[in-house]
Amino acid sequence: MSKKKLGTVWLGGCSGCHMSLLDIDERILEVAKLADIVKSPVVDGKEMPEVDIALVEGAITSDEHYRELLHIRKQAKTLIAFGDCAVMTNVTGMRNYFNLKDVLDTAYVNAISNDKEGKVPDHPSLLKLNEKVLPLQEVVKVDFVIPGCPPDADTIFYVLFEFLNDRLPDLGKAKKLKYG
Amino acid sequence: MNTIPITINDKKLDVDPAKTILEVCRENDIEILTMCHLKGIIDIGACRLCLVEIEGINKLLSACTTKVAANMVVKTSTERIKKYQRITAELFFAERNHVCSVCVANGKCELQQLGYKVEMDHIRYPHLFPHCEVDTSHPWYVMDHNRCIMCTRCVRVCNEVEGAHNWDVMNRGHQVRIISDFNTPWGESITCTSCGKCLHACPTGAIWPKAIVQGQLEKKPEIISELMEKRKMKL
Amino acid sequence: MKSDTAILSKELPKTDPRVKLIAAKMKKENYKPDALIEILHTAQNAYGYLPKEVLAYITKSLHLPPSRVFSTVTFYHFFSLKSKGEHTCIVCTGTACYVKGAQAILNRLEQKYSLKPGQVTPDNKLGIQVARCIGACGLAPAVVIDNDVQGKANAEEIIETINAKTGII
Amino acid sequence: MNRQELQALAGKAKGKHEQFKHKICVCCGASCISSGSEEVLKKLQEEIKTRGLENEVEVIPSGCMGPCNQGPLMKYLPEQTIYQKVDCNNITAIVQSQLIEKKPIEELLLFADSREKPFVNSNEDPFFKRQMKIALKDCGDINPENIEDYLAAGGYRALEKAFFLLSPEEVIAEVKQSRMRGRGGAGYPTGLKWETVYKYVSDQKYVICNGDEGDPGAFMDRSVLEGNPHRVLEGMVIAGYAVGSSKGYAYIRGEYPLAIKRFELAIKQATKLGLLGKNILGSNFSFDIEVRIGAGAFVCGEETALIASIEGKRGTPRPRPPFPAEAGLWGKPTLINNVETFAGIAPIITNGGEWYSETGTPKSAGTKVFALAGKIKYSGLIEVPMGTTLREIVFDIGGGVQNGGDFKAAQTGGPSGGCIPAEHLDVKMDYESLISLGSIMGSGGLIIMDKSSDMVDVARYFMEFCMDESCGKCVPCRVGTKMMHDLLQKICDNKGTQIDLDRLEELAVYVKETSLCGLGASAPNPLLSTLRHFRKEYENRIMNHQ
Repeated sequence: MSKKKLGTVWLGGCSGCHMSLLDIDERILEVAKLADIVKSPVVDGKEMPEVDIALVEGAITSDEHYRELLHIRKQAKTLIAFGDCAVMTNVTGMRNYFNLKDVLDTAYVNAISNDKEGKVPDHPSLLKLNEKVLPLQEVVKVDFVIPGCPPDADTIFYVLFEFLNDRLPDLGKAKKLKYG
Repeated sequence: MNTIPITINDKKLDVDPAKTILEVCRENDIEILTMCHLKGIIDIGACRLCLVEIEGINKLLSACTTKVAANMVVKTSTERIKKYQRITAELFFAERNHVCSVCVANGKCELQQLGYKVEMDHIRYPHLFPHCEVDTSHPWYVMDHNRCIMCTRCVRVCNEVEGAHNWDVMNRGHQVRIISDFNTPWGESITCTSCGKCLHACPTGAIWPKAIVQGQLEKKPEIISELMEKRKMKL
Repeated sequence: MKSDTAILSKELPKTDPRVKLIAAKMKKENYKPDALIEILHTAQNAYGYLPKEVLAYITKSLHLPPSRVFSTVTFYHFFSLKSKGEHTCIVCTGTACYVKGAQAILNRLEQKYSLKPGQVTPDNKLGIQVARCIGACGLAPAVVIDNDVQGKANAEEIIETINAKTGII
Repeated sequence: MNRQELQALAGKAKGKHEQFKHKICVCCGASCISSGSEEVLKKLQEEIKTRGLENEVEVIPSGCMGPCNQGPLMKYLPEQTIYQKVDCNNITAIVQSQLIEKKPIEELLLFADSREKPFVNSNEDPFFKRQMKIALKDCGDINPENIEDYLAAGGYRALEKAFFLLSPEEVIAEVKQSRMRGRGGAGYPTGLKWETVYKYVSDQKYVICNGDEGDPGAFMDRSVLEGNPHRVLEGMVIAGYAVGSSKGYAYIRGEYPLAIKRFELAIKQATKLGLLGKNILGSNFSFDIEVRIGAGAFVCGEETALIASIEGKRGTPRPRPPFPAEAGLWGKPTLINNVETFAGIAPIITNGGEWYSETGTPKSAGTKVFALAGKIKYSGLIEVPMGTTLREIVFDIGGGVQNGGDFKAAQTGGPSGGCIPAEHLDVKMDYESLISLGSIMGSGGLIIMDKSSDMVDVARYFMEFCMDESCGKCVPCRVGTKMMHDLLQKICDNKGTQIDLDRLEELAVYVKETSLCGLGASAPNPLLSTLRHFRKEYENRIMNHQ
């Protein structure tokens, strides 16, 4: 059996899910036997190559995330929404109860600051926030979800291990569901 | 005592005809999911989780409000019912802003438990993201409408057990909200006795005591049931 | 949610004919809680809406919990907590009217007076509302201006009538 | 008043009418009033007076005659000649020509502007010819504000018959034999309902008349209450006698001030004559009726919600069983029937249940009132035997689609019903046939749509209605209708995907099967029926999406 390719991506989230991924500790060696991690915030590659499995952490909050997700969808055979933000927007989505303008004003204009002329940064190199934060499933087809904030390392390992052995994991049956 | 024969999930039982299907199931360790039910207060059949199939009846009926009848044949967990339970759970989550990771009830929440039981890994429907208020005006308690699932257990406990009727429901449809008095701050209520029963009745993190950190919250809905049991015995 | 403690404890002037009307109705209904909706109808007709102090007065008189009254008031479309305006224009959006272009009339009125349904002009002269069906389907599309039903309505004629009544140009 | 006095009074009233050679009815239903019929009435009275014809001609402000969009209407009896769109300027001419010269003015007759040759005797006009009036009998011929008119037309004789010649069991037997089914929508056999309430033993029972006609596009109950309130009242008293109740409530929509006014007046008049109140007609049966005014909530048409509303609470339904027949208003056995059902009771008692059952189809007996509206040439109120085909109603009675357009669909049952496409125009209008097409009879609203109607938007419109009218108690209806509405809006905006359509269908079935009350259970019907008959329109919307 040839080795699979695994990529992990960090979009609109806190990177906590990736921390939890690292918490699988020595079991990473078992993963490494079955797959090469070709793209991840913890490895060097910049562009997402074609992969068998992509773990996507975080919700879609900006135009850049949107483009990136579409690209990942093209490159990945199996796309996994990784963590509560990717699955149901979670904390990232808490700005959805308000207008984007109010949110930005609260952060940059009305906040107490040394900068007397507070204004919302609009440099062209900055990414543009979407009006609403979306979970991955609202943008692309998602093949599998791992909820949790963050998901337990055991759960992550279970899912990866099953997929790498060409089996479909079932979190419900495995009693590994967790939100928050 | 007169009993009548009924069949639940192919199990033959002799039961008290005054009981509801739900009561019979609970006594016989047959699992039925509920959200708006709380033993001791009047059932309203609103959450639709306890729906069961009854032979000869076209409609699904709520176990909490339907009395048993002789020779009734009940099924509590067919594929159809399981499918509907999952949709109901998803709609609960999609309706308000249930952000478990920052909720005081995380880990102690009946809604979370429901999600696990129906094996809900994600919510297939778009979240509504309504704007909800958090009422912190009461000196001891907080009412967070983001987490409210409109089970109205607080309303019924306040009215039926405490007799204060501080809580009620305003508006209708998806705009319903729990209110205190004239939709005025809880802390200014002229009817609230600060008894805290609603806090224990609440299945989620919608009502919780101040000065508590995540993980410490303890809700004991069973104290309401025990209280009502004792009152009944006194009568 | 707003703090209203001051308003709630305010006494209503007993000589106000509107208060007298409500008091008489409550007496006639024997202060029975089940007559709440009837009494609210009387109050709504007298004031054109239900001011909070009036609700407080009814609540106290019927010995009902405030939240019970407020929940009933907010359940029914007929009752309003805000003034509906001196003159009202109700566009029927029942099925027959909808099929015959009620939405276009509503859009035109919204644009003309910068009002959304349920809103009132800043000077309180005009309020626009929608109704679910006034049962004048034979005359669709129908618009009601101050209780007068205008059948087979046309947006420009409605605007003319409104302008004549309200003095808005 | 006792039985003999009633008969004497009815005889006197009849004699009073018969001394007039001519009768002129001016329709004073809410539709005609808003077209100016009150001024017409005043002007006509003056005209008759000026001509000194007061002793020959009786002018009657009557109830609804049917063709509402041709108002104001004026009918000459016994000729049955109807003039349409009468205004104050042509009254003199009409009276001169019709009454004095005996020559009807053809160009002012009903449908003169659209028929090749209008009919002098309106009963020969296809609009009326295909109809059969039982519930609407006398509506349009008598003054609804005068109890003597009703008595002269044979009113309250059914009540008299029931009281003195029939036992409550016999009354119920007649109603059962008539095979009448509830006209509110669900079509539950009326006699069976009465019998159930009758059988429960209780110190107090209630009779409720459901006049909370909330379906947009329906105005049958309004017209009956406005045109012949005593008929409904008589039906309620008979029901009270049959089931053993002494207290009735009439719950009427707040949107119908005229109906409320006339029904309250009818109660006052009937009470004065001893047809309501203590020991009616000298019998030992007593019955009172109170009017409750609805406050604008569609869900209150659902019987348990209506009961909550009469109790002065939020109109939220509760699960059934127990049914209101067992535990209804204040926990007592309660009979709830629709206005049109009560309006059909007196003829059943007078003529016998068998007579009624001869009309209609084997499973749906009698007649049904429909409110015909939308893109139809002749809209208005009609009553036809059950089993009349949709084609007869639309093309024979209604004259086809407005402006010669093509028929696309008919919407029955309002927000709880569905759309019937052109290929099913020959469907018989009865309970079962409509259900088999995914619609329902409902209360009788019948909206005709032509090619300009967008069926996805129609589904969205009804879903918005249900979303706004959901009481918010149970989850499927509260969240499900909102979710379905948002998905429909998305498809209407051409932003929908196949996944959205799949979600929509799954939700529709879920909401239908799990909702607490009829509102939620029927809310997906317009969506499901348009999906069934017009799926292409949905798919076109989705294909447009990139």
